[in-house]
Amino acid sequence: MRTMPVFRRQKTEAPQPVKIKDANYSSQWRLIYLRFKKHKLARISLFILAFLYLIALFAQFIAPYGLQSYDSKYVNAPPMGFRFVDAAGKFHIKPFVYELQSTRDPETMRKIFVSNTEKRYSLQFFVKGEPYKFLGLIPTSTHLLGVEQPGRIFLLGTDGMGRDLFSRIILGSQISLSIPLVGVAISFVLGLIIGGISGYFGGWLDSIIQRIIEIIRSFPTLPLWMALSAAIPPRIPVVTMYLYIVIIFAFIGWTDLARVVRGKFIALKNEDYVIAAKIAGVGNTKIIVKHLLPGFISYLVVATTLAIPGMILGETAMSFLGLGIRSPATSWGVLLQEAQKIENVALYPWKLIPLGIVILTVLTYNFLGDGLRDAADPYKK
Amino acid sequence: MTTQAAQSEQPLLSVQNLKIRIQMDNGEMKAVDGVDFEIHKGKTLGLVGESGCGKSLTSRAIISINPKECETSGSIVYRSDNEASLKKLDLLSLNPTSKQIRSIRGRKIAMIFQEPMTAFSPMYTIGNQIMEAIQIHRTKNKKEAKKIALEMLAKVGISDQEKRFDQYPHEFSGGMRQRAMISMALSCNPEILIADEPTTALDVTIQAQVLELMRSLQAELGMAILLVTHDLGIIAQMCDEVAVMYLGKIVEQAPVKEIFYNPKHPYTKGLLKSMPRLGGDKSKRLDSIEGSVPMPINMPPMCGFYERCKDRIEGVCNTQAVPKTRISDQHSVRCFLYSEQREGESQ
Amino acid sequence: MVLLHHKQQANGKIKFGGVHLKRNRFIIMLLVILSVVLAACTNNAGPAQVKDSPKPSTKVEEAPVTPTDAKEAPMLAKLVTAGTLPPLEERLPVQADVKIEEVVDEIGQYGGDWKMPWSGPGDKWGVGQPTEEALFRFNKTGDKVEPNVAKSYEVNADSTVFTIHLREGMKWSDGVPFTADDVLFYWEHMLTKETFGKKIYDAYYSVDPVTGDKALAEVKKVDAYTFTVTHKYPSVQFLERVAIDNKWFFAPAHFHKTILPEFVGDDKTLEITKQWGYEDPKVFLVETGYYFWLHSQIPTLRAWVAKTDPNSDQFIMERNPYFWKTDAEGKQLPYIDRIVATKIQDPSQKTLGTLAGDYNLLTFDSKEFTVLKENEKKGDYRIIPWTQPAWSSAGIQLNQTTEDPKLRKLFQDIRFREALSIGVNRVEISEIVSNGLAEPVQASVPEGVIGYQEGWSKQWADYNPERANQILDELGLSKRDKNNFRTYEDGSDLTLTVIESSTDSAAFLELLKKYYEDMGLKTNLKVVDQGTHFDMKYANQVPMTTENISVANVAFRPDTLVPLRVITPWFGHYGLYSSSGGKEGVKPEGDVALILEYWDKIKASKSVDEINQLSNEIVKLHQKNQWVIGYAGPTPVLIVASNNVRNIPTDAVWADEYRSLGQGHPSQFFIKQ
Amino acid sequence: MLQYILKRILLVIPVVLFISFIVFYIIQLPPGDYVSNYSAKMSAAGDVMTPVEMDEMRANLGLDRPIYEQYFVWMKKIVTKGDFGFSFNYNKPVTAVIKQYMGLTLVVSLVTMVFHYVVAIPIGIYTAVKQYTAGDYFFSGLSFIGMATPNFLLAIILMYLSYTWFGDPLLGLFSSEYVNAPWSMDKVLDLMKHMVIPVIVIGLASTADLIRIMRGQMLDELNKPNVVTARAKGLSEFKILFKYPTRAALNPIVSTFGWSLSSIFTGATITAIVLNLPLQGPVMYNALLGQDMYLAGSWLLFMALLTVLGTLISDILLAWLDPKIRTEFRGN
Repeated sequence: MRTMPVFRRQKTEAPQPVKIKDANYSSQWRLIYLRFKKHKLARISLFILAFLYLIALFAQFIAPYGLQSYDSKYVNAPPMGFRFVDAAGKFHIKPFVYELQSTRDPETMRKIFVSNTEKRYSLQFFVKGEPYKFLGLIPTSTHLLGVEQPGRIFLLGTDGMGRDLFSRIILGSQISLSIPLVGVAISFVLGLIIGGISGYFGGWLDSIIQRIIEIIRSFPTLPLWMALSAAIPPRIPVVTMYLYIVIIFAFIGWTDLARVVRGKFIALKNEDYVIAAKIAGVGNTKIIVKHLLPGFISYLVVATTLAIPGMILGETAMSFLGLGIRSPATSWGVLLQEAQKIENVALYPWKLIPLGIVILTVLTYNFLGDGLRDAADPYKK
Repeated sequence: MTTQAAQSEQPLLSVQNLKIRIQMDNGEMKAVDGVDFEIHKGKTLGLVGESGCGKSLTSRAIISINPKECETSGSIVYRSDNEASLKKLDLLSLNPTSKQIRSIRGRKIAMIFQEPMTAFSPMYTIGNQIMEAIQIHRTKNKKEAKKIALEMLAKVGISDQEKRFDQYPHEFSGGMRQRAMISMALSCNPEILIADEPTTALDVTIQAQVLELMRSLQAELGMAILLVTHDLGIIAQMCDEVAVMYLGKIVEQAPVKEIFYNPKHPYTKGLLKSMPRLGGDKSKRLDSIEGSVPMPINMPPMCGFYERCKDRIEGVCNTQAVPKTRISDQHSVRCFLYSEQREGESQ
Repeated sequence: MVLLHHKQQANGKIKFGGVHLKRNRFIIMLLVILSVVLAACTNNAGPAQVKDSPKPSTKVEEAPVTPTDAKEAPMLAKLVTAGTLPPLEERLPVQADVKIEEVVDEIGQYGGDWKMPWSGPGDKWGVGQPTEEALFRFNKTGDKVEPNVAKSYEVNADSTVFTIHLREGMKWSDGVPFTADDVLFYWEHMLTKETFGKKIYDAYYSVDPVTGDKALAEVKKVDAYTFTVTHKYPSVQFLERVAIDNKWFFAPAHFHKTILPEFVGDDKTLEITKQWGYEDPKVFLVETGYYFWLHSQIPTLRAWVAKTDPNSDQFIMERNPYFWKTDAEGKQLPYIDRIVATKIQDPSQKTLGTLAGDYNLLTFDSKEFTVLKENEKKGDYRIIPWTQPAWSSAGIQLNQTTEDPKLRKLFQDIRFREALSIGVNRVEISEIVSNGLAEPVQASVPEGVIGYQEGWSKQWADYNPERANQILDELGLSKRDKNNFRTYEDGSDLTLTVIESSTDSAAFLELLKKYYEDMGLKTNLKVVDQGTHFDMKYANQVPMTTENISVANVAFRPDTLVPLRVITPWFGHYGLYSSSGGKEGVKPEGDVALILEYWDKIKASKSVDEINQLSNEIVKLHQKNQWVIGYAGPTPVLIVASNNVRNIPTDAVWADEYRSLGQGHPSQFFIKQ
Repeated sequence: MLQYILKRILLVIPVVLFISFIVFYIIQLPPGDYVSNYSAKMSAAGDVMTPVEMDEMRANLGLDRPIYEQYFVWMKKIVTKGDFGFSFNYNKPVTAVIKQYMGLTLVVSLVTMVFHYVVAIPIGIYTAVKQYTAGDYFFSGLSFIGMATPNFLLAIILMYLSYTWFGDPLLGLFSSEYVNAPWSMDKVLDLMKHMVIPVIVIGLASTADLIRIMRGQMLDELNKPNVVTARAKGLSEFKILFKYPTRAALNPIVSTFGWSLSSIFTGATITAIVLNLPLQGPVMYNALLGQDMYLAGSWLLFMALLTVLGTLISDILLAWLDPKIRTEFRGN
């Protein structure tokens, strides 16, 4: 950390500025960006995350079906892909899909799906479907892809109520990719500030904050949730409710980070450069932000990326209490909660696909964090 | 400065054609591009140059503690003076984590660093960190090791050694930490001490004390010193011989008097001119060498100093590698001004 | 251990810091070996213990193949030879009075465990109902009772005097003789003194046909094995109602004398309460008086006696050596040695345990049918569906006395209920919610159950959204708010709120919400925990909920169809009006008042036909008003039995009144070795 | 240092008392109480309780009195007679219920905790030293999967796989024939077999955080100059690694170490429910759900004590581990 200031753009006092020719002297952030670019995996992760957020933004448009497209004919249908060559061996430019017919096995009552090779529905783009408000503004009903009516396309199969899993994952991403970040941000900021103050100033302030942390940590959250579930008005929009939950999570979750930040601050606060800054009359907040925080950026980055999976899945533990996302809205956590039955693991394994998506998101966030961590570490040659 | 017999004696350490290349994104950086020098018993060699010229990398390559990105080649032959088994050994050939090189580090060739504060681990007492080297190389017995450590602390002029022994680095002042560092390095009385900018982080008064300490220890223990610095004042005070480095090459090498009074290479001259003189005209601004050190990546064969050299010869200095020319048996320079053969006949 | 590779310099020169690929393969290979070893040790530990013949030290080792004529279980025969147990003749009642239990398939073999899952003492009825031995129990068809503990009975002409004979020589599970004194003791010192937290059951009162006031019956002892019950007014269905309300009409006098405060004084009872680990004597008396089958210290007449602590992870009941029933060959029942109830905490464990054979006889909801059916061969079990007298497996009840007056007027309007019924596609509901098992029909008394009405299941059962919207418009709900939801005539907001106590019916409600909102009726779903839901029901704050009606015979158990107390959501506070004697609640009028009249007539009626005729009237009123709307017909309860568990009836009815599995007379179940 | 610790211990008592009151109040927060829960369960099983019966039961259990009165009675009994009150659900004194599940909870929690630290720290170091190599990606990937998969789903998948491959879904902690059997070698072996899935589920999820944190910290410390000095002294790589960077990297882990104390006693609750492990976690979970007041209250009091002590332990460890802080104490 010490040498970080060296890179800082030198404020030259000399009357006529020395001409800087090449990029050797560039600002700290530009340097971090340069080194970040070098980090292959982090770049890929950034690309994947951007792709996911793009899908989340245009979720209603991309998802072929809406949240309420129940259809008893296609309950628990397996995933089906597009085909180019039909049963008679003829090749078709436009990929197509057969009409899916379902019968019930008389003995086990299990839905059997057979594709009827006579009827073909070719893939279409910008097809008419469930009405929605594009970006919440323009009411429309065009969807990116679909098949000719009355055919149905279930890229990743359907769930227990005949809804298309592919659409639900995409629509779920709107909630699962946005709101948990709010929670992570809140607990990050709270943990940082309170932990920092507690560690930096020490003395009675520190012991008071530590006691508050102890009280919060021994809070039984379950009765809180039960009281909340009874108090919440039924008609509350799903998103705001989920926001409440995430905020509450954050208000309970920041204590871990605060503890560590305190530990670090106590260790770093007697470093020479901090004392030097103090002597130079630099304000406390500036010291904390400018000198102390960069001291353990790596821990902060890692801690943040670690908090994300917890937040994404956090609301599932509440759903049996009637809290969390309630139908027909959905989130990845809900999809995982629904998959949590033996029959799904045994008979309909494609319902576990959302698990893969959540893992992918967590992986990309962590590798992104890795990239940032390396880029921000001045010692790394 | 003790004048010594002529160079005829075998050198303790001779570095030949040392090259260090680092793979960067935009190509291969030749941080050190063919450096040769020798270190003699009881003598101090100064390695001077602006930051980024490769002097630190060169010094660290000797005991191969450079990070793994550096590909090192060439040869560093070490001829121990007081240990029969180490008559002739190429340090570069050794595997960096092998037992052999480790037995040399700290025991035969020791090193001290620029930032004493970060050189010591904040987690352990000074005494513990000093004893560590002793316990590896000299004696396993704890009490004896502590006795040696306390002696060394006394030798480097630290008072109240018993109390200091159990204190932590952050409880030492800058100068004292550097003294502790020196005591640690010399605890196994090495033959060569590499000092990488030992006093840069200290203020002038402490600087002088530390340098004085190093000189007196050299006189007492007779170890050779490789002093890496960018401060010509220190060079003048400490060194017997000086090698001026620029952009990974030694551009001029000579006894200290020669360098100060008969500098040949334009860069050396520039450096000397930018040194504040006692009694110099205070109102005038110190003149400095124009431009800045270019990045040694994918450099065409030419003199690195060409852009900033006032006496450069168009078509010659920037078209071919500059050979080394021997001015006298102890003074050599790498510059076409002094090289008879211009059209590429290198010596 | 992973770090050790640093030290070895065996293969290949490591460049400083960086590691050649060769070294990496070494680590990964190391890890693979490690995981294989780990998997191997779990693997061979598994099959090494062959699933069905584990050899733990505690299990009673298999006796040599029992000779077919042995009249008692080998387990007991050993105790008899050891002298700690009197021989079989002394344990059974006199030859004539032994109860012969007909077997369903074949004469069984002794031995084996009935392994079932349970969720701890809270699930006490899961073990209580199958092992119950009532004085009189319901016969196969469920319309009449037959003597069980009692040997026989006589009734006088006007059904006021019942003479009941017990079995001579019958003994409690601790060998003490069971006589009429035990019945009298239960009547005089426990039931009438309400020592075990229960009021005197309705069955013991007879109703004056004219004035309607109630008179408590009298119980008198005739001799050691006979007693009479005399009613002031005729009580035609006395035995059936005892079999429903009280069931066991006796208690081990010799045991209760040692704990009841009346005999040992309050502070001694308190001391005993503490010894047993309880805090409050009242709770202690309820536990020992009512839920006695969970405690090993309390003698019982049941086929199995509690052995371990119900709070431990495995609750075990062992065979009762003095059990008073035998099969046709005179072999003392029960065939199965022990009931082993293993504690589970999550429904998925019940399914997995069944697939793996951890449990050999248990019941499932029809939702699990597909998973169970698919693994029938591998799990070596069979699925036996028992029909339920439920009116529907998915339906909704509209609280006729809901607080909001406008909503109450709407709920009480039959046309509104018709609209709600025909506005929902039952085929879709049945396919999604019950996997196609349930018929897409209206809530109605199913075929084969008393009170079945032809054609009722088709009433309002078709899917006709246009007609539904038309009806709603006729009801004056034509105005729409900005999100196209219907409002009352005066424009005020109309919201249907469904309050649930669990998330089990989440899928059904999600569909219902879609259909209701397609009809323009804004619908809110709210889930609260069980306790809150119970309180809200009492406070009449539950407008709609999804409880299903299930009743075998309204005459025996009126609570679901007749508003006698606050329990079934559809009549809400009408029940409070009856239970508070008119002081609180909502005064029933119209058909609901008519139902109460019929019920009073039933209580005072003299003949069984009159009762059946009146019960039919009540059911017809329900058909006419359809207060409870059903969207999917009843689904069977699935009995899952390992193939070696025999004598389980295949055509029985699963109802609370018939004590669920008890209807199959579990003492004659057996495990084929 | 000692004087500081004494001051802190004195501080523990008021804090724990304060927490116990808040906790006692919060348990009562949701509408309804134990009796309404109990009567709901009973009516589901067919025995309907009238409001009169319910009020009588409330009086019996002392639930009708105001909260602060109930609290003082409870607290007085704890302080004077060491009687932690009575569990309505189990009809047993609270201490008996806790004792019943304590043994196995400790076994499971300690095994998973040892697994947690013994596996995560070396892997964290390994993935830092061997950054961006196959080993790093393998372990990071493994820990991410553990972290991103909710416990309940991972548990069910593993149980189902164990059923399909080994024929036994390894439910609970013992096979059915060993549950009440006296301790024997077979029983211990059976326990070990049943421990595999819980350790994997709890271990995989929890080690993920520690691996990432340790890796991040190690990456910081590995490039610090004091490592170069140590190397210049001739120490072996192995010794350098474990003496300098590891010690410094442990700072953040230590500062939250104290809090894992309370997790030892509860173990992962949701996972225990899904895997049907007879541990303390689920018991307390249901106590809170059913508002079994004294059982839940006493347990949370015990947890509060552990949390407060945990913080104290962490502070002491922090000081012992980091000389700068230690000298600060010695200073003031």
